[in-house]
Amino acid sequence: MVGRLMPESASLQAVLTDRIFIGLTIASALILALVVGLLLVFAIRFRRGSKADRHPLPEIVSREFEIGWTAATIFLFVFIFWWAASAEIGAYSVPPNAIEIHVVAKQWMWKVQGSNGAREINELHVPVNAPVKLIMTSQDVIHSFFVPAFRLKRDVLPDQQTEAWFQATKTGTFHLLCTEYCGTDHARMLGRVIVMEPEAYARWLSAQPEGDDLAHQGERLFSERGCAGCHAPGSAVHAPSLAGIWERPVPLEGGRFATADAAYLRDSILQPGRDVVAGYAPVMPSYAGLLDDGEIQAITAYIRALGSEPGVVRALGTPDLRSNVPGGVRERSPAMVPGAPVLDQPGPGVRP
Amino acid sequence: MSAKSPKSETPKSEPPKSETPDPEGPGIVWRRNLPVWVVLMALLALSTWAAYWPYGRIDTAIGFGIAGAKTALVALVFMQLKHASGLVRIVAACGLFWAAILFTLTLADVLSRMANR
Amino acid sequence: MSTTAGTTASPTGLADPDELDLRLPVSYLADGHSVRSWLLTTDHKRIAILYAITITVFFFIGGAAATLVRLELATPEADVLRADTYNKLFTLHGVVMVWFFLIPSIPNTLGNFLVPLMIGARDVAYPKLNLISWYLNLGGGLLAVAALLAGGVDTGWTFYVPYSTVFSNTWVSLTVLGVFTTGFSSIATGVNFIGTVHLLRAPGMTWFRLPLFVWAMYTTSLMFVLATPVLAVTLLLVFAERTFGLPIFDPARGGDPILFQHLFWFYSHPAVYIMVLPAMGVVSELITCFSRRKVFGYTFMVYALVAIAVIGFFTWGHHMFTSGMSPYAALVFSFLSFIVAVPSAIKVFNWTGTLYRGQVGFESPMLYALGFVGLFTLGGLTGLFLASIPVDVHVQDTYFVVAHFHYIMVGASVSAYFGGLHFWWPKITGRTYPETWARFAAILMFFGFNLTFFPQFIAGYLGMPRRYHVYPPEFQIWNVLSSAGAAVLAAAYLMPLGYLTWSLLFGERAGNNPWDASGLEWRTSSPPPRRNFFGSPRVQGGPYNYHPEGVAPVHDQPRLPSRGSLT
Amino acid sequence: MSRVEIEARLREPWSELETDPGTAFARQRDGATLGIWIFLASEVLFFGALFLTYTAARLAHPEAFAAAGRETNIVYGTLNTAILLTSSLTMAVASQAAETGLFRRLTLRCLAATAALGLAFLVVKGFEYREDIEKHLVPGAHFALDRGPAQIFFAFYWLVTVVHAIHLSIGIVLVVRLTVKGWRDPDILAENPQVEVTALYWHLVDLVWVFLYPMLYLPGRSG
Repeated sequence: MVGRLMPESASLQAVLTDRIFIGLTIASALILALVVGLLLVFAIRFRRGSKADRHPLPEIVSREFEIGWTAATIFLFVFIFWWAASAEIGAYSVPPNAIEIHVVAKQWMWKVQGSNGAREINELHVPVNAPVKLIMTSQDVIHSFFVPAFRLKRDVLPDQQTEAWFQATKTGTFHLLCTEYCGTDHARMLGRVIVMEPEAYARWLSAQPEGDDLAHQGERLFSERGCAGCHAPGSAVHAPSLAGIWERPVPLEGGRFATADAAYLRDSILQPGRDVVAGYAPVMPSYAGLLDDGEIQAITAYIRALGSEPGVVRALGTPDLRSNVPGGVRERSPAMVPGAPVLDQPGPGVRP
Repeated sequence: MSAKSPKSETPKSEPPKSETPDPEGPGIVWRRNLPVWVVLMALLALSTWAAYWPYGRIDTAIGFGIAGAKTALVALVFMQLKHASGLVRIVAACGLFWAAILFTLTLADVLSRMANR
Repeated sequence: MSTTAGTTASPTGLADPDELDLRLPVSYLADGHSVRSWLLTTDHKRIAILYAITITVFFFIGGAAATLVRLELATPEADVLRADTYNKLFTLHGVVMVWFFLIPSIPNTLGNFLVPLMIGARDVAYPKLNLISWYLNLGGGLLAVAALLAGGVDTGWTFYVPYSTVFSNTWVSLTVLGVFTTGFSSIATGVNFIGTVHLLRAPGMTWFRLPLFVWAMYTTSLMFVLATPVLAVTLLLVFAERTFGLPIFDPARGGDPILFQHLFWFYSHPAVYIMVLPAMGVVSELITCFSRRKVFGYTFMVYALVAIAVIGFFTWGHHMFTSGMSPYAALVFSFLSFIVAVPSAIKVFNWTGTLYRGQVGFESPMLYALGFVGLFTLGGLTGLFLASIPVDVHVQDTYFVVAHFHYIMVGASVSAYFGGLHFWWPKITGRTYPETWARFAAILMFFGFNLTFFPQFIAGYLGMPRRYHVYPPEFQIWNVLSSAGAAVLAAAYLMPLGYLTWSLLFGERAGNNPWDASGLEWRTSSPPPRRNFFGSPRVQGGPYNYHPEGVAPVHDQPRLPSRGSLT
Repeated sequence: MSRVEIEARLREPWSELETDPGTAFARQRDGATLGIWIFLASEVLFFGALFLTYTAARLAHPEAFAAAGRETNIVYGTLNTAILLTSSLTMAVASQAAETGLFRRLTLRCLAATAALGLAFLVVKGFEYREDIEKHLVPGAHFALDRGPAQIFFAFYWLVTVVHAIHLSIGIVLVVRLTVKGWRDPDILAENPQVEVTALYWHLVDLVWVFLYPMLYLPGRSG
């Protein structure tokens, strides 16, 4: 009748978190037992009219007790802090070969897209024992990506990117829940994370509809939306070439430098006048409102796929793309990456 | 109210003052506050001028430094914090200290997030 | 006993009405019966009664919302309420219970009544400001009720941006205005208490002779004055963004929703200490009186109160570990959240130590106090879970957090409020209440509470998110237990309403000091006269001069005949 | 001072202190000073939180705030700062004069000057608002500058200047009230704690503007 008392432990982080949780539960149970026990013993032994010895405690004894349990409490709490903090710091950096999944949360649904192009709604297929990095953004309000079995939770912010990672250790289907209140159907914004054996995952992947992967999509958008008109190698317009600039410093007007990473590319797409490359006129039109975050992520993946070696001219249409994880991901802490992908439709008007 | 002798005596707590105004007249009050006002005006002019210097970030720092100096002047002299009771000075300090808590810990997050871009 | 200058020489510090055949002054309740005399009073005791009425009304509004929420959660599907109604109900429960019941509950009722009495003053330092505070609270309350009647608000009591500013089309602006107004009522009370404790203490009442209840009110006022303005600004920004379209937190135009969370939690974490510190003050009074002993380690208890009030301002980040805040700032906040738990632990050990070698009685106030210590310990310990980042990442925004803060706010703070209400009831109303009913209600409340909220810890760690009206079926067993507990708790809360009202009309008259307690408030008649004391009290000793051998407390003040009977 | 006057001037908690009127007056004055200073501490937090929103937004969008800062009219800003600093001078003189209880005419004249300077500030602010509206500096659909975050600067500009103007108007009402009372009853202002309370509140409103000036008018001037 009584369901399980502990949630399934299906990820590396789950084991760590459960260990701290159990440790804290035991410590708390002991302290609670001590306090409640003393309360009951004292209350009964020294109840009004009982014949227990009651002459007052010497002042010095009570002062030593005080210093004693104050120091003990401070030591215990700082120890628990160290234990929890070290577990947290250990889990900071994303393993380098993590599979990148782009998650876009929208009022009351999850849109998931793997870097290899597999698009899913409210579902996420991942291979077991493989680190998976989630790059998440929201199109409207704050949501929160919560998989209880993985002890994983990270808020998904509008117009900002947050990152999180997990490594599943058990196959099976696990709940995906939204845990930041996001409106009427917050309670129905559920999803499933399906962890599969590597072969089953590969078979599932190949069975996906021939939605090409992110970089190819980005390349198609690159020409459709007119970026190629200026930035393609053979174009007449004097615009900076985007081949081989990924993760490399770009000289800007006024002598500053900026690293051409995802955030820089997004800002340049949405606010071209912000960081103009040195030696070029700020003539690029702003794409704010014309490209949604999925498309911006696709174009970013395409530019990354153009590699980081300067001067390598990539003919359009045949970028050699490694099928699995494009480019090494720079060691980066799962901090939030402020940058502002724009809503695909103009923000709803102000309510009463 | 306790019964008091009907004769009204001047209840000034300090030694009873003579009725005639202080021989120096109101000058004493002006002599205490006017120079502070002059310094404040000078600081205002300085901060306006400093805004046009081409040193970038330092201008902002100078602008707010001068604002801080003006605040200190007004608080100490005009608001008579200099010879106010210790309690009042602690209350004023608490206001600043708690505002500092809010600023430091929030900016600790905001700045470390920006540094991690 | 030196006589005070100016008063007719009287052998005791306090004029003894019978000896000097002075006409016994009328009690504050009988000092004018017109509605005007109540609505325009500047008597701190009457304002306390006015506050008691408003918070009782709001307590039952919030309680009704809670019952409906628990009713809905008994089944995994939306059988009772639709999504929108449920969202509006839990928001109403949050807003009303936090701002219109819990925050004013002890400081503005028991505090207003007792602080001047306990320090031997005639009234608070700024009596008119005290009345303004009640009207601000009433105004804010009416605005919130207006928003409720107009259609309710569905943003949660936290008003998180951008849902509250851009996406919610419910009555957010009106509710925000209501809470904004009530905020100034808290600031007014804070200013009043700090002024009173600093300036109006009776001769001889030094800082370290103050009862711990007065210390609790003082430290709470510190937080009232320094935290509430930031809430006022946060709500003003939300109101400005919704009404005038000023893009302050609007992410589409470069705003940062996390900045809102910083501003909101900078107030709201001290707010949870505003709710629990007064309860600690009440419990210190109850435990010392009913175990007939001085409090264990008085100075440590005082420094613990001050430490909680000050360090409480540093720890708000633990509400935002998963919000995308920078992980380095998260570590800082995690460490500070562990440190703030230390003073609370010290207080729990000291309460337990006070029982040692005492004469422990089990009247209903003591049952509430013992319940407080137990439930506060569990609530405080689960706070450690939430301070450690990996565990908090898992349990944030789940029912584990809901259980944690209900253990502190309902288990600890509301029990202490009821304990204080029963303990000072004879002094406030001059009547005694039926003790057996009260004991039964206290015990029922303790078990009803645990049955309601302990299962939520388990559901929370299993991963059931908060603010869900439909949930995966595997959580149902815990929710059914919790809903059952809620029914018992509701019954336990209705009982005092019954027998306390009965005692108002038919309760037999109470003496000056029915509990033989040692506070200054017990040195005057029950209910006290408009001017609180007959003469001007002088204080010789510390606050809790009880003696365990069952001897009545040493009287540094002469005993006063209670009304009508010479005891 | 006659018994009637003592009755009138000593407020409730202080009138029952059973001490001689001298100490009762002193304690009433201490009560007033302590009370207003505690309220000023809460106001520091109130405006501190507003300044924090400005600081965080400016750190996130430095160039947008610089561009927006250039749009504000520095002449009006500087003039207003000068006006408020002068009003702080006249208020301080009025308060210190009233404290000595001797210079009745000086107190009245300075109070009137303070109120006049306060009104002057509001008038200059009105002109500035009119000019801002003409330059479409109001955040919304047809906002003048193209940069998104510049709207945040002006959102903050409008909000904080209006809140400050409200605080200033309350100050002006208080000063006018004192001036009228002082005009009618010759020695009501002598050693009256209300003058010091109003003065302290006025100085706070001035200090808020002292910080608003470098926030709203000085960014982005260095071209």
